[in-house]
Amino acid sequence: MLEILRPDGSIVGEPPFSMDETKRLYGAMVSARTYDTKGTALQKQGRLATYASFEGQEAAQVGAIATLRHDDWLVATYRDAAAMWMQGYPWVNLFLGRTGDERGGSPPVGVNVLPPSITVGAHMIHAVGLGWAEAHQGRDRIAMTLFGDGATSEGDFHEAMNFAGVFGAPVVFLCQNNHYAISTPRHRQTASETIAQKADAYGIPGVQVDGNDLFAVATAAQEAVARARDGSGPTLIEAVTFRVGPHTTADDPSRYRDVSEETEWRGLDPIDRVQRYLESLGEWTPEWNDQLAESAAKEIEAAIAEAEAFDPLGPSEIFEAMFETPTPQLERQRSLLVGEPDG
Amino acid sequence: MLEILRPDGSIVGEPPFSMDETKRLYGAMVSARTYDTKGTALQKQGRLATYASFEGQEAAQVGAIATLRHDDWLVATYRDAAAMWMQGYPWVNLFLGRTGDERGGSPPVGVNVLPPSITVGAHMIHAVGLGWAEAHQGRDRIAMTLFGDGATSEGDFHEAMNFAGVFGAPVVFLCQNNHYAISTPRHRQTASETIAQKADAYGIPGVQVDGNDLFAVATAAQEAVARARDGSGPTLIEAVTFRVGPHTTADDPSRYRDVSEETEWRGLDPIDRVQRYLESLGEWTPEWNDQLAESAAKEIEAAIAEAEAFDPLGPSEIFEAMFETPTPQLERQRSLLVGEPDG
Amino acid sequence: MAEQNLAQALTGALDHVLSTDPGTIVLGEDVGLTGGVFRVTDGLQAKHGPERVIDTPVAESGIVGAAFGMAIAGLRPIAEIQFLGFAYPAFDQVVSHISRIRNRSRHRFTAPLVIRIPYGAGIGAAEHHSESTEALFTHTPGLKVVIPATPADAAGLLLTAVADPDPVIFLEPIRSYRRLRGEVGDPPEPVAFGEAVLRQRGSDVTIISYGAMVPDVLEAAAQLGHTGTQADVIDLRTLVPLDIEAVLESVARTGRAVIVQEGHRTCGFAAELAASIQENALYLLEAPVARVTGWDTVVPLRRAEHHYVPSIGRIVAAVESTMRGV
Amino acid sequence: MAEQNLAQALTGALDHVLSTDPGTIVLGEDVGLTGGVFRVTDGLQAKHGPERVIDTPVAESGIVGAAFGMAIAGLRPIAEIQFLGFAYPAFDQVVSHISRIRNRSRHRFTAPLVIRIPYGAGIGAAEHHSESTEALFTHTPGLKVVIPATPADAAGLLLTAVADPDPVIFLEPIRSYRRLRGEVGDPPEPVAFGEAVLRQRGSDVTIISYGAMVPDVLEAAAQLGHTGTQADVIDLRTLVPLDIEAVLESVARTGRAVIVQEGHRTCGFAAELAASIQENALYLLEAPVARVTGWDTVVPLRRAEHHYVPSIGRIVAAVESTMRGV
Ligand SMILES: Cc1ncc(C[n+]2csc(CCOP(=O)(O)OP(=O)(O)O)c2C)c(N)n1
Ligand SMILES: Cc1ncc(C[n+]2csc(CCOP(=O)(O)OP(=O)(O)O)c2C)c(N)n1
Ligand SMILES: [Mg+2]
Ligand SMILES: [Mg+2]
Repeated sequence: MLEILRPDGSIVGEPPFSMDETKRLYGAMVSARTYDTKGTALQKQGRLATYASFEGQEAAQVGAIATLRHDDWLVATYRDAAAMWMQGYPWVNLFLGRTGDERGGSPPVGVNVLPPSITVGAHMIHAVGLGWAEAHQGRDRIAMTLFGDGATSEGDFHEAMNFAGVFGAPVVFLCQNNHYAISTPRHRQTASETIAQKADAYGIPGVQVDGNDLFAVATAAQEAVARARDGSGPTLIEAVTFRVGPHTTADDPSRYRDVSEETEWRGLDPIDRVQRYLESLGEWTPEWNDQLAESAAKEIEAAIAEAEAFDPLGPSEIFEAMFETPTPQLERQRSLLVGEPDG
Repeated sequence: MLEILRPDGSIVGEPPFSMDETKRLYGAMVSARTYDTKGTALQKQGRLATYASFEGQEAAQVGAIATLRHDDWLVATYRDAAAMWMQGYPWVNLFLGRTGDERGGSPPVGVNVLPPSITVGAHMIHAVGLGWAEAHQGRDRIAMTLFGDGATSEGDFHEAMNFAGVFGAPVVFLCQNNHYAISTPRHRQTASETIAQKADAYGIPGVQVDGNDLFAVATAAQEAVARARDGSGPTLIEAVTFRVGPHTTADDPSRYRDVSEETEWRGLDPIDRVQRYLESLGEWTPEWNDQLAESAAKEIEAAIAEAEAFDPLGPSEIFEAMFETPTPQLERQRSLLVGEPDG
Repeated sequence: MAEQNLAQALTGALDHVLSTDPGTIVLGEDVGLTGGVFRVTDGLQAKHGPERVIDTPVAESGIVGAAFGMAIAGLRPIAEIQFLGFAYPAFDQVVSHISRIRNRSRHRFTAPLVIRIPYGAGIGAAEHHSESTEALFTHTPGLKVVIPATPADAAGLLLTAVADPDPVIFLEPIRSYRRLRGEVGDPPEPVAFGEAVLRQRGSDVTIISYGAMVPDVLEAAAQLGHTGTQADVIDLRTLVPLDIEAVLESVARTGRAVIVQEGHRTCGFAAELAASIQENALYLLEAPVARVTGWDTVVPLRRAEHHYVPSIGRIVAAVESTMRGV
Repeated sequence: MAEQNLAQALTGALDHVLSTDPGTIVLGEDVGLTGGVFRVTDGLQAKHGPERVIDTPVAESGIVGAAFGMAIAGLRPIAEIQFLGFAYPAFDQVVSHISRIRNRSRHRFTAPLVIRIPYGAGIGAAEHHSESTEALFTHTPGLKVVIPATPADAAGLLLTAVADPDPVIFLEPIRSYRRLRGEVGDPPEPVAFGEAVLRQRGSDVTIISYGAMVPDVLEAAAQLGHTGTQADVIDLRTLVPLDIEAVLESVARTGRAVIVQEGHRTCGFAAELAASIQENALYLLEAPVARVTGWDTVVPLRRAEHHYVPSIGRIVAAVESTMRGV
């Protein structure tokens, strides 16, 4: 398992980022944590549908995306808001989606990030198609896809990995092994010792990294991105991390695991770790941190306000995006619903 | 790759069978080849629907099944008639199925062999369920499933292997890597070097054997069956062989491969190999061979006659096996078709 | 008899079958330790053990395909899929194998199993959590399709499903899980397949529905009653087999039919019913058979899903125009 | 204009789009080297190269899921599934993602792709090779569903499908591939979606069908003509969008409708048509709308499949009883 930044903030090997970049990514993780905390809080107030916290997984998401180019594709899940935001998906869209509004799925043009995948497993092959099509069209954009340990059990994971292997698609598969799929622990998900080793079944390189280690994740991702970009094909990265919160706000982890497990992993928090590292180099102060937290909070509050200012979709609008041009049948149904005379 | 019986008939290591058993299995391969040749011939006469020859794969099928107990489960494909027959599925059912008659799918009670799988990939998980249920009920029957190299690309292969690994199901996965899935060569099916290595992704032992070597296949299968039977879980065996004929009688291999490939593999014929071995020990004579061929031909002819004596299913009968008791809707449809007054 | 909500009624029925039939097993994602996302299997693993209430990997095709093998080998698997929107990865197993093995083997091998699936909108969940695509199953020969509306029916139909010699798709109305309460026997009384029930008697119009829509249909019928339109309300309970006799008997009395279904309109079950009613009773109809359905759209997310699910207002309006003969 | 069979017409149309639109690619099992199981893609890989006519591993979900990603990234994939019975493993990709990405992203991302699938019985093939389950797709919002009956329509509708901004399920009638010949333009003339065609004009009864059944319907109509019953024969060509106007216009003239569909009866497309016709034209009907369909059985194997597919005799009988008002 690749490790660079140890829990105590010390370093083995080479950090993949300059100090400026490291500090920027620390800030990003703080923003992500702010969003995440807010997400859980808003759900409790009934302002969001169920919310899936990624607390503890910030390094995996931020570290991986930091290695992408702004126009690369990202195909990720309901738990990957930090990653999506890093790749350009606005907080407002993320909030809007969680209020239960389809317009959350429509990021600005130029942001090559698909709306979050709610079904587990189906989306990895989409990344294969995206990357493949880019290469086919002579572009060097690559695709990264994020998924959980549970997703590796779905047949579509297998088909995606196999296609990527056969066609040498420029894709980075990043599995956040957060040890649980809802209540099912990693060792009941598959009998393979690691998830990384599954890559071998597809003739693809696989690497396991400490997923709470910003530098380890980024180092592995950098290499994988470079391979993809230069036409050397796909890579599977297993980032070993932990979902310290519940599966979603509807979940009660005490039904299936001991709180001590959570406590232990909280001790390995990915943000604290970077803080210790920066602090040891004199690059972290409480004031700077407060500043980051404050500006993150502002940004997040603004995004919430913007999202909540959207009027809900009206009855006509639910028919509008099924096709580029609604069929006569849909037009008729729309008329029935809004009470207009039938065309 | 495990090899015991070399193409020239010489032996490395220990044959897994007594001489009597070896001769019995030689006879079985002769019978299977007789059936296979007849299948292609009958199809050409229009007496069977498309036929899928297994020529060249007799050792893989006969060798594997020879290690099963008569009441073990077998779940195999359209190309595995030799295996199914070895496990008790009558020739007459196999022929009947190929004439296009559902009753081919109904082997005698006591024969624990499912009708051949026509869809590629879906059936392996059935074997997992079967084996799992046997263990659950405290019985020591195991399940074996046969499939091709192409089938390993389907998502269901992955889910089956993964379930077997997680639940330690008593299943033997036997992949006949015959180098082609219709026109697609093995190396375009997956980028993994071997199929056997895919087992590692599921924490399962995987072994590659010379699939044209009766003894190698049986040795690996014996071990896998023993593991399954004693509760040690599943095994994946890759039997490396070759489909020397067309995919089915509707296929024309000259569109996608050089005939030299076929010729080369014909030189590695699995039956010839056992013949050479037996001959070298003075156990094979042309007279004995003729006797085997003749009695096989008789048996096969009788099965054909029996199959062809079945009257086709009548209009009423197509409604009869959808449920134990047809629904009123089906009864009404039956009446409509046969012109009886509507009940 | 105890007053229970629909989820509790199901838990009780599952506990009953697990207790009385050693061949039954429950399997699915998170059904064991945590008792399922809707807690329908709550406590069953603790009571019956992890060999009989089995937490599986996240793989719907695997769950259903393994259940198929288990059923052939003599068990009675009760598989759970977490939401109907996650059943599609298992669709091939259901359509190509589970529904067909009896015919393929001419009764020699059979797959008596139950697939329990929560369905329907109304809880403001994420995409894929609000499907009503029962028509995909009713269009597939060889499956029984059951959709209970009340706690007693949920329990009683589940017992019948588990005892049935053929595969049963058992769709559970999500928004009724906790909303509806009712008396449930202990043990529950089995409810036969293919027997619709008249939930309200009236002579002016026949309203036909099932599952999650039934409470709303009854509410609409009550409102209509106040304005003088008395409706027969039929709850089908099972779509396959279908009690078309009950429907035709009622339509013969009322001359009018309105079908209420949450699923998409085109080729939904309401289309089948409308087609069948006019086939059998055209000359008795005093108005076209009306359909009140979900639309041919994705079920909208939380903020707009009420535009999709047939509202009481839409049901009332459809009945009123049927009364006017249009 | 050249006389071609339906398979050749499709090959020509594919060649045309590959030649004129560099964004198009063809992918599927055995589509390249060997030209597909029905040789519809014959010669295309040799001409357009293995990067544009791609042989894939045996994995339907992978094919369709990859095509989805490709379409989003700007290509126009034309995926082939070998038989409709092998499309179910890809069902989740189609239902959960392909049909929905436009709505999910409010037009921001779209999946303009075509999935070509041979369908229907009549060649005595093995199980799973004879499906007519188009209703599974017509019940799924967000998909266009196209089923050509003639060589010219096959080519013309395929051009339109490839140009369409939304995903199209393109079902090809297996038993017409080589049986039917007809004039096809070079290049083929595009055929618009949502425009049914009147294949025969008559005033006594409207027969509605599509795809593989059309030749048999025309034969039945010819037989009926000899005995004095003149039928309007409507070939729908696309089920989504549906040209219901053409159907209603004809039924308004004839007062009688018979729908012929090979798919299973319950919740088939004929149910939708029957429901729609009586909704819109009840008071014009002089007889119940009749359905002639495949049954709610697995399509029987070779020796008995003729019991399943609507025969000319069954079509004629249904029209005759419709003429008698029953
Ligand atoms: C196809 C499908 N099946 C089931 C679900 C229900 N479900 C939602 S999240 C989840 C667990 C996924 O676990 P994992 O892949 O490890 O991701 P994590 O939630 O841990 O990030 C399940 C089973 C789903 N969304 N999609
Ligand atoms: C789900 C599915 N997809 C496609 C097919 C069509 N098909 C039949 S056999 C075959 C190739 C299978 O190759 P392999 O698994 O290697 O078995 P082999 O034919 O070589 O024995 C294909 C693609 C099918 N039967 N089922
Ligand atoms: Mg996880
Ligand atoms: Mg093969």
